[in-house]
Amino acid sequence: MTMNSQGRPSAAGVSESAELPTISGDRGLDHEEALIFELGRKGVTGVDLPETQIAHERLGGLKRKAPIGLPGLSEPEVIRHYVRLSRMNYAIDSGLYPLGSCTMKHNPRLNEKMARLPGFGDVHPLQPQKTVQGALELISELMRWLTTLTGMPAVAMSPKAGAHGELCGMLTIKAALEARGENRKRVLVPSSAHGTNPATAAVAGFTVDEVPATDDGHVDADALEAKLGPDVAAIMLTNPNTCGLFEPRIKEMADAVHKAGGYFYCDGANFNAIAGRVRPGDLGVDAMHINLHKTFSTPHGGGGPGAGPVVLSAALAPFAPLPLLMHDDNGFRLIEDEADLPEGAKPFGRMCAFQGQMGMFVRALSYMLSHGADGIRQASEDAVLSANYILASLKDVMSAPFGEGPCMHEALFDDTFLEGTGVTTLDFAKAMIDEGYHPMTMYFPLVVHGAMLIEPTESESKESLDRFIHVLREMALEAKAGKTARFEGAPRLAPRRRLDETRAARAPVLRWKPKDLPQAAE
Amino acid sequence: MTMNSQGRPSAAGVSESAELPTISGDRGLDHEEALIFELGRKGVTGVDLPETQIAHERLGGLKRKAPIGLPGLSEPEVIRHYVRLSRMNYAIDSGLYPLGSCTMKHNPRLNEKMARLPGFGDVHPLQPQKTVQGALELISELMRWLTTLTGMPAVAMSPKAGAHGELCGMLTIKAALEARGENRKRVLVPSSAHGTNPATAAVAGFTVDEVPATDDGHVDADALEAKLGPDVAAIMLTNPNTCGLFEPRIKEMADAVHKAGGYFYCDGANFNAIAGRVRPGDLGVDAMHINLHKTFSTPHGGGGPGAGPVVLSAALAPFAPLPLLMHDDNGFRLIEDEADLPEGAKPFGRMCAFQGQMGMFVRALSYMLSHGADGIRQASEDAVLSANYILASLKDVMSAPFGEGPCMHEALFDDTFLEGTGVTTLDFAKAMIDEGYHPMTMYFPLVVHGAMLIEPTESESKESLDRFIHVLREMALEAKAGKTARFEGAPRLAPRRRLDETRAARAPVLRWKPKDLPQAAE
Amino acid sequence: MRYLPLTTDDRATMLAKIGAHDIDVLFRDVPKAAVFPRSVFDLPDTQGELEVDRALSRLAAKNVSAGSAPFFCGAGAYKHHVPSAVDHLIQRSEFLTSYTPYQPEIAQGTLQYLFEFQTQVALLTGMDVANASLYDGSTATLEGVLMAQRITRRPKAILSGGLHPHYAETVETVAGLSGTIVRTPVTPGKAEDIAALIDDQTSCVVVQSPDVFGMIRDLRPIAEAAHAKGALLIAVVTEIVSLGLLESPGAQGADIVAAEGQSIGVGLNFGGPYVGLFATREKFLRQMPGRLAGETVDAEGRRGYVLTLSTREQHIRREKATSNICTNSGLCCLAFTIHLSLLGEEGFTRLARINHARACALAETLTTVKGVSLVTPNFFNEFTIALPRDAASVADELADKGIIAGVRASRLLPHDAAVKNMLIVAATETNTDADIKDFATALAEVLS
Amino acid sequence: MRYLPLTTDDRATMLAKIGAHDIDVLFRDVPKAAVFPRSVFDLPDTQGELEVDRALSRLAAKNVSAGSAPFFCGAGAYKHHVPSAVDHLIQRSEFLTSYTPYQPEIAQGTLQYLFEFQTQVALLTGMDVANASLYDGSTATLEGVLMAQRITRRPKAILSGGLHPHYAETVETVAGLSGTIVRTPVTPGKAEDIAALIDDQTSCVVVQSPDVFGMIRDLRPIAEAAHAKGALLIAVVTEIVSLGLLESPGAQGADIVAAEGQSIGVGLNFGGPYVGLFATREKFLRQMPGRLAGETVDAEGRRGYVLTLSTREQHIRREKATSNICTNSGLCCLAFTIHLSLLGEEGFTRLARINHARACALAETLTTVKGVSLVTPNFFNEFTIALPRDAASVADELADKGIIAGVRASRLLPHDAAVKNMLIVAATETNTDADIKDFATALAEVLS
Ligand SMILES: Cc1ncc(COP(=O)(O)O)c(C=O)c1O
Ligand SMILES: Cc1ncc(COP(=O)(O)O)c(C=O)c1O
Repeated sequence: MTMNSQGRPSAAGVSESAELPTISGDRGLDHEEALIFELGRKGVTGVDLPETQIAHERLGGLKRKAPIGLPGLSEPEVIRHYVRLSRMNYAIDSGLYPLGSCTMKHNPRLNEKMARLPGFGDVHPLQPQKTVQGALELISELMRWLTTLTGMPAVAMSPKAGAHGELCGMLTIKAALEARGENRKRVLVPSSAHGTNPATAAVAGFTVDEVPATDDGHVDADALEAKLGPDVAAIMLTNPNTCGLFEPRIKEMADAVHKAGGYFYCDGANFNAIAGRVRPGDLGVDAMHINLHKTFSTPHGGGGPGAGPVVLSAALAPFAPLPLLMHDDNGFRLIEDEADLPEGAKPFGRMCAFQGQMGMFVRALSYMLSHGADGIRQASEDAVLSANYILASLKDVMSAPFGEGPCMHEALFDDTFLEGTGVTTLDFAKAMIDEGYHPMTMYFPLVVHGAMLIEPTESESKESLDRFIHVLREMALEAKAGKTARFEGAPRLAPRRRLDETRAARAPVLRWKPKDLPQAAE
Repeated sequence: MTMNSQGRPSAAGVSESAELPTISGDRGLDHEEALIFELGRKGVTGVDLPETQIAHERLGGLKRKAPIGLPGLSEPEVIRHYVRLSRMNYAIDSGLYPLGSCTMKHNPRLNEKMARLPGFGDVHPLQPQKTVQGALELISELMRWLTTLTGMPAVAMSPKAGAHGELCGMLTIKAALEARGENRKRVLVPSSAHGTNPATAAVAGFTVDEVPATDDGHVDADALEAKLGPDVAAIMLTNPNTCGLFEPRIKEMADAVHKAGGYFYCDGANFNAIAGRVRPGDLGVDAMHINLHKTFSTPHGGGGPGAGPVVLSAALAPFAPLPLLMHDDNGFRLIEDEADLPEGAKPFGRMCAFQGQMGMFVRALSYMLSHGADGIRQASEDAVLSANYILASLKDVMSAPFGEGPCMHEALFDDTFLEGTGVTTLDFAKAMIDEGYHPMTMYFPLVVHGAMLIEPTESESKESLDRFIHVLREMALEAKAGKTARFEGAPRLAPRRRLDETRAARAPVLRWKPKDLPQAAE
Repeated sequence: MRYLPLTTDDRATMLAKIGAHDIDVLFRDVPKAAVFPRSVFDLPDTQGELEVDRALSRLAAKNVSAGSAPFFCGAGAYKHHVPSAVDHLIQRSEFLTSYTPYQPEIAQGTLQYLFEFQTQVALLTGMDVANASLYDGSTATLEGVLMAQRITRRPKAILSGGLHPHYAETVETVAGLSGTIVRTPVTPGKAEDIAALIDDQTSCVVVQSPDVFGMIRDLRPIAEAAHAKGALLIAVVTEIVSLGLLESPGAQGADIVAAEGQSIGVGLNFGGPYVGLFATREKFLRQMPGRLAGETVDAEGRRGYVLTLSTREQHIRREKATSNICTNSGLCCLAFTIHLSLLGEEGFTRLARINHARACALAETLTTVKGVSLVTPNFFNEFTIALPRDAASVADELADKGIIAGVRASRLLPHDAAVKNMLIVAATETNTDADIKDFATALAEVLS
Repeated sequence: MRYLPLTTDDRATMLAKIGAHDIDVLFRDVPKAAVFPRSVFDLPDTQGELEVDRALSRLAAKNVSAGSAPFFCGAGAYKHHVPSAVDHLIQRSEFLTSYTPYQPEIAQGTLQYLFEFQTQVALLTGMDVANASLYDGSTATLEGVLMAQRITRRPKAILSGGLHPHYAETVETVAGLSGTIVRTPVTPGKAEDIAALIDDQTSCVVVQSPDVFGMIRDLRPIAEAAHAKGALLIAVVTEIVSLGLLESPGAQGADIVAAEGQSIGVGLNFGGPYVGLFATREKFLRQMPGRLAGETVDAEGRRGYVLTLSTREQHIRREKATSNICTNSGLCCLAFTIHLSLLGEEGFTRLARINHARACALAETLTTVKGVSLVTPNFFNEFTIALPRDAASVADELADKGIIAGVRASRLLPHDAAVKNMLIVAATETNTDADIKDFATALAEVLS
């Protein structure tokens, strides 16, 4: 019976062999939940709409013939479905979320409220521009914050996430090179880089040349400089880098690439370590995306949406894509077309329809106004302080490959301390789930074996950090002492135990299909 | 260590003896949570307000001397605290909530949105009336719906919940009697009545005379009629009654009390069975409160707020309390004072400050407009149908004391079927928690031994009812078969096991006190 | 209908299982005369969200919301800024759509916040214990008087003339049934001599501070006088924010505190729902009305919370209960406790100082207008001014100029000719300097 | 600062534990020249909620929101009513504040809704598989072209002139780097002859239906022509509601469908965030860009979901990935899938019919205005009208009269003199009869 285990053998309760399985398969407040396609049925809807007669359809003979196959559910069922699903998720709002590189900081509710003001949430991208002056002013104000905080003269607002910002930046570089009549193809990317960096370089039509890391977790500046040449379009560095370290030779590398006629693209995913303290413009950066969904707290929303505005140096600014935002006596104006360009502008094209992630812009500006310049600086300092506190508190029991120096906003560990214990990085991370924590980022960056990258962010209290440290210390000590029970097959206390990813990839089931239709209950 | 067990011995993990306790005390997505007083500290706040200098304080020498003692928490901590607490609660949105007498139906989110429109949520009760005409019009429209649905000529809107409505109704009756120069003291209340009925009668200065129930779950009409006399002010009946039955002799009892010079107060808590099908006015009712938080779906909110408007017969209408709402050429007007009264009005006084639960009025009207008269009728029918379906599906394995006839919107069972099993009503109910269900109402009404009152409401799909029935059947069969394991000490799978209520009452701890202050972590 | 999950087929199957050929069979006990056809209702049928949203938004748009104008109404309800986290959190399904926590094992969320709420209320008021809320400040005051009558077994209650008239009327309506209610005459801005009225039949004295005119009252001499005669002092607070700056009623000798908690977390709502705060001394605990959350342990010794001392309540004690209240202000308690948790000591006391500062600035500015004088020398965030003519018409004319100027005293005390020209004016953190200036300018215009 | 939990004491204790005497020590690797003092910023300091709320509300109030006026803009973004349950649910903390579901054991909520979302998209488009979203319709179209180039190893892509110009520009910008992009000339209201342009270097043909002018295009002959030459047909849909009434692209032979999902659940948002829908045939699965949720079982055999086939993605494949996308439109997928779950088959098809009916009514009404003619004979909920003069000025004058009349074609095609007088007009379930009447009346006035 019950829909909860349709199509699959139910094993509710099996996880706790000493216990009686429940009849329902549910367990207290933890409900199993079937797919909407298994729950729905004909003749029900969660939206009341009148039946309409259309005297003369104008569909050009292309009227749909077959039903779509969508399930029918009433509103109460829909609400319950998603509430139950939500309860299977971990979230910042329920606990520390130390995913390195992801900046899972507090998402203020004020920002949600502001983004929903009808004057922002309910305006159309192509309304007459005189009816959206407030929206344009908001974007302009956000641009001011972004350029001021980064010390860069310009910013392209349309990119929809970090990777999209990378693409925008690399295309700007491409356009600048073309304007110089050069067709440089090679882009230097450190081995520690996030996957989007090489992927983006490839999409933009560049070839990727990998730069190794030094033993202390930095980009090998010497190797990088050695690779520079007349075919190098750009270097793509992350700073602070993905090992959580500030690149001490950053300025030197910037100068070198400039000298070699290339540009410096900086991955700004880790801006949260330095916002308000360091201006990338002062480091020689030519282009850098800013993940508003990291540093400026627009919610990650289970995977998106984000926004990735790209700040640009004076050399690159003219090549920023359309649309451009201008201000003159008549107010704000979007320049959407080549014909209309201001002096000197040579946009490389367009990144997407319309003018960017307005919903995220509102949230980010709300965050900035709330923090103020002082608060942003304090937030960065607290983020760095918290990561160093974790590093200092754990480095004796876990292994920190670059553990001596201070780190930036994330603390990197490797799996040396687990050597010979039989416990893997994965086991260790999954055991954290049982302890009520989301695991840290695992196996990234690739330059470190069994990497565990912990980014606490500035949103945790010291008490919360202390509890986290205590749990991780005890876990590490247990593992080393050969007490591996809690690691084997962990998690045991989550809504699911480890999932079979191989099976998922081998014979992919990527959608529900009618053949899985449930038998009628009872 | 950890705050989760401060002041109390921690027993995390002990519940599943076969399992390793976690280090943190948390278990996967289930976090323990300390009190705000244990979490908070000095020097932190979740609200940024400027420090203000006041040149000349005008506090009459009564400035506070000592600190209040409130804990300081940042916004992220506050959010996490309440999100974690919420996750320890059962809710309509997460499952079937069959609490008899409580009408735990779907709470549409549209209603929440409407109540938050600034024109309703952000208006002051004493603004100039010309600036709140829309609010008054809304109340007037809701009054029209309530009087139309009940077939009563008038309604008093200010009562703040069911019990407050009862009081309003009984005071109206008192005023009507006084206007007749009578000082009747006795009120007849059935033994099956909800506790608020006798309690209200007492607050209103009446004495309560209990009327027994018949063996088939009705008010003993003969006994009631025998008790009538010149000192009887009113009868207070619930219809449909608390056994979930429509009183077949209701009209007869109404006529009898009227003949004896008394009034008929009807507890309208169960209006959800008959709204749109039966008008209480046609049954001889003189006053009836309507729990907007039951029939008209304003959320129960963990115990309130509610709203209990009282519909009144022509005989009682003149005595309705202040304020009154009038409409004339100048628009809507609140009459707040005796001096201003319309012809014939003799209000008995005032129930509370201002004019009632506007927030609930908006939600209730939103519900009514959404359903429409046809939808309200259908909802009542579905509520009754669902209860009867449960009754029909369970009466062979559980015991239904009045099981043969149809019931109204709730199905009543007693503990006969558990006799000799060693399982009590309480055990049975608590075992439902492990199955993912909120228990039904237990031990009410008092006229039935070990009562279990199940009200599914119209908000459940047939599939949901079938699953519920299946689980209850299996449980009943197991209990009868002597398989009592799941009942002993249930619940085992909830955030807490059974709580020691005796201890709570014997040495009451009703607030946190500084002496419980936690030791610093680690 | 979008809220109803049963299909026509489901209904037929279910009827078949029940053995009823028709839904009417289930309603067979309804007297024939009372079964009425659908057509007698003069009410519309089902409407979609869009239509309902339009209809209600149209009504909402006919009101002037507090946030849309310079706004100065108080007199028992105050416009404060509520942080957005509050409304987000109280809408969590598990809070919004749960019932009274009768099953504590799956209601620890509600029970713990009630326990925290009770603690906060006790701290603010300076009392030993607080309950899990009553309907609002007015009914809390009534319950206080009824409780005092029970404790002292005396019939008389003395209500200060500074008590909000709606509160006084609420008390009179119910507590007047079995007892005598004496309302002292009042001169706005002055403290009446209550002590003289207290006798050995007096159960309690009810004093509001700041009073309905905004005047801060010294409770200490009244507490002393009451206690000397064996009577209780019930302190009433309609602006709970005042306790961030003023001595608590507990510290001034109150035996019972009845307060309105609307200012923190709840919002204006045109008068309701609000949240009644109720606190008292430990020794009176068992006479307290309303629900109480208490700490205990579960079968495994883990700390947990339950509703307790329910032998005071109607569902156990029926006609002998301490009150008939059942449903209370649950979700408003939650809003209150979240807002107060956000504020904390620092935020709450700052908020109070800002409110006082705003009111001082407003008083100074308004009294520069010719013909306007300050009636209440001391106040927190609300005061009364005397105008050169009928306050009703002045407020009306100001409303036409887009200023919601306060509450005319005559609306609350229509029979008191002495207050005819008086306007009760409140200022909070939501009032800007511009608001204050606009008010003064408009007032000068109206009075010139 | 309200969002920062560390106290000054905490900071000192933590620094001590770290062994740093000052926070600056932790930033020691920053080149001295790049450390700048606080004072160089010309930016304000911390502000409270009330102040921020005021500042942003002031900006918001300067815009005319779609719900506040008769509103007829479409051209890639549509005003629809989103049920209130949607916004309530997507704000659940567990959805809003969670990351990409990389830890499936504690992200089943996200994974299951993505699986359901993928199924819904596949059903709507009539395709085998869909991914877990891309940024928006325009980038989905670009990804489609890149994918077709990968599959066919051919450089050329033919873009129908009816493709939204922003989409075409987005494709040109990136896919033009390594390939040739041919945009066919367009006459609004007519189908261009694409078949003739397809050759053996053609990777794909991209056709939008309804096209940017609202015209419904018959994809079948184009599919046939493309397939005959070994090219793929990429169908683009900017108004997903149209699929409630129109034959799916899958049924018409499309190989890839790229669509904008904004109409369902998401809202206008001045252009973003939106949600890119992307579906294709099973055989192209491994060339698909973006995340995919797939079904599997856990260690106890219970059904569960994971992100799968990630060997296509950048974090594994790096420069050889099928796309560089990482963050996608997660929460907008959720909004989409909830709204569509609420609608169901009945609601969604009804919604489509209402939209078409409204547009038909609008077209009939507007064409009664003198000088106005209908350009697009067939359409779903959007069509193009020709005006007797420059559409830009007409739209502008209508805006002054409070009517947001649609999108002038010249805004999208500034170089095409032929469309200068054309206005693209959309109608949805949110437009009332009164809106339509007001529009026609105002238009008649403006043109007279
Ligand atoms: C270092 C780094 N670079 C780039 C990205 C890509 O950003 P997005 O996911 O916003 O596209 C990420 C995010 O995961 C990242 O951590
Ligand atoms: C039958 C009955 N009467 C009266 C009441 C009291 O209503 P309220 O809780 O709204 O005061 C209730 C609610 O619990 C009830 O079930």
